[in-house]
Amino acid sequence: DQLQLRDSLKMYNSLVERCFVDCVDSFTRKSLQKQEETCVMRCAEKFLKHTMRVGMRFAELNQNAPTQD
Amino acid sequence: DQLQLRDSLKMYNSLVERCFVDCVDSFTRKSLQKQEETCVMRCAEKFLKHTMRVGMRFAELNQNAPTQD
Amino acid sequence: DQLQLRDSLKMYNSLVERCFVDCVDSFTRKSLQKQEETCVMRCAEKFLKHTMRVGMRFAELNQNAPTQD
Amino acid sequence: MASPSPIPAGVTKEQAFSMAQTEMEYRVELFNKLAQTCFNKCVDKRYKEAELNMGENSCIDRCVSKYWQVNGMVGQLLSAGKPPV
Amino acid sequence: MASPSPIPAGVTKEQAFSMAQTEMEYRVELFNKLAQTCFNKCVDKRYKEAELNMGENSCIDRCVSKYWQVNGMVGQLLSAGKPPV
Amino acid sequence: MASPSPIPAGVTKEQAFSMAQTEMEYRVELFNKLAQTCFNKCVDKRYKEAELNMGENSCIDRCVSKYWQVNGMVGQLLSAGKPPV
Repeated sequence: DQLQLRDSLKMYNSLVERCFVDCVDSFTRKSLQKQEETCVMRCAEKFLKHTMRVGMRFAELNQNAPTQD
Repeated sequence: DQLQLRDSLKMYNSLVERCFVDCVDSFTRKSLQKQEETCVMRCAEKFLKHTMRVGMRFAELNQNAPTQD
Repeated sequence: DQLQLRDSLKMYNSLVERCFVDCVDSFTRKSLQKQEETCVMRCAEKFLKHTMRVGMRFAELNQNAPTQD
Repeated sequence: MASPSPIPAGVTKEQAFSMAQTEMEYRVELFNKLAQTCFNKCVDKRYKEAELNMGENSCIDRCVSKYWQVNGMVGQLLSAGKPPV
Repeated sequence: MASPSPIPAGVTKEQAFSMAQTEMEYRVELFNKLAQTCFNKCVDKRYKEAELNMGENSCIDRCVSKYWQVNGMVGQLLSAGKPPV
Repeated sequence: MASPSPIPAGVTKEQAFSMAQTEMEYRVELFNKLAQTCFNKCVDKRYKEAELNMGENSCIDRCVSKYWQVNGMVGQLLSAGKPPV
């Protein structure tokens, strides 16, 4: 479960990086602007929902693992 | 050799990711189409041959390591 | 500090990769050309200065950590 | 074909544990790459809303399915070419 | 909100050490991603000179500050949605 | 200049082992990055055939050689600027 913690921290860092890259492009101020914040929140929520969905599908495939396709 | 196993698994995952990204772009069905399969197989073979060639060159350079360039 | 060594090696590898990708694009010879060498040196120096600056800012933020923004 | 190597007979408990850990790291990395890749292929990056829409959801399901197939194909190619690791 | 999880009470010394190491790995990765990302956003890739110019320097400072804020926002979102890890 | 740091004298066996492992991880990562980068620079991504053609092969050889040189240059720059790690 130490491994699991490490993984979730890795996922966390990837999420932050992705949402920052996709949402923040102006560096004329040092604070996030309103629309950047909105973008980051949506990005993060979307990514979490995506990850949960992928997790479900992935678990299904792993159960029927020995033979697939 | 545990380390080696881990590396080859890492290489394996990178290979899968690369060939998927380069060859699969349509998501109207849940199964690979014929031309996607062909592309994946060629991609994988090409990447393996590439890796072997790089490995040979890399080994040569490592042997003459102390001074190079 | 073993961890630190490993990190600095990781950083080193990323630096080499970045400067190679950004500066080397011709493969008609097996040796670096003069302008490629210049580009690599500037890239490496710039990246190191960048990393030091980011490190300073990062340390400041970590000190005021509990509350930010 | 998903798992790259079954644990061979006659290994010590320590080795088995270490192998199981490696196997798990492999699965975690597979999952992470799959998740990142399918997000790139399927999700609109303008983030107009916080929900995944129907098109994105079905794209994700198919993407996972296809990624899994590619994973299996590459596994077969590797195990055909040379003895298991 | 920068650190994702405080060390809970009642853990063994070994566990605490292991957690501290994981925490540190997390910070190192955060730093590395931040550094790479801000380099991509702020630095001119033509490398006409070896120095960072004034525009690049102030872009870097703001980039670090904004990245830190995004890190905090995501931390809050995650800790709001579910119990700490 | 390829290896970033020789093992200094007067270290325990455990430390030496740990260093050797770190050194090896470094080489593995160097190799992986080199392989990925040269594939990107040299190989046609349309995958019209499963073989590397002559142009790709000679591009790969030169790419490896140049990557190695860049690795050496960066090593020299770092060891010139500050004492070895």
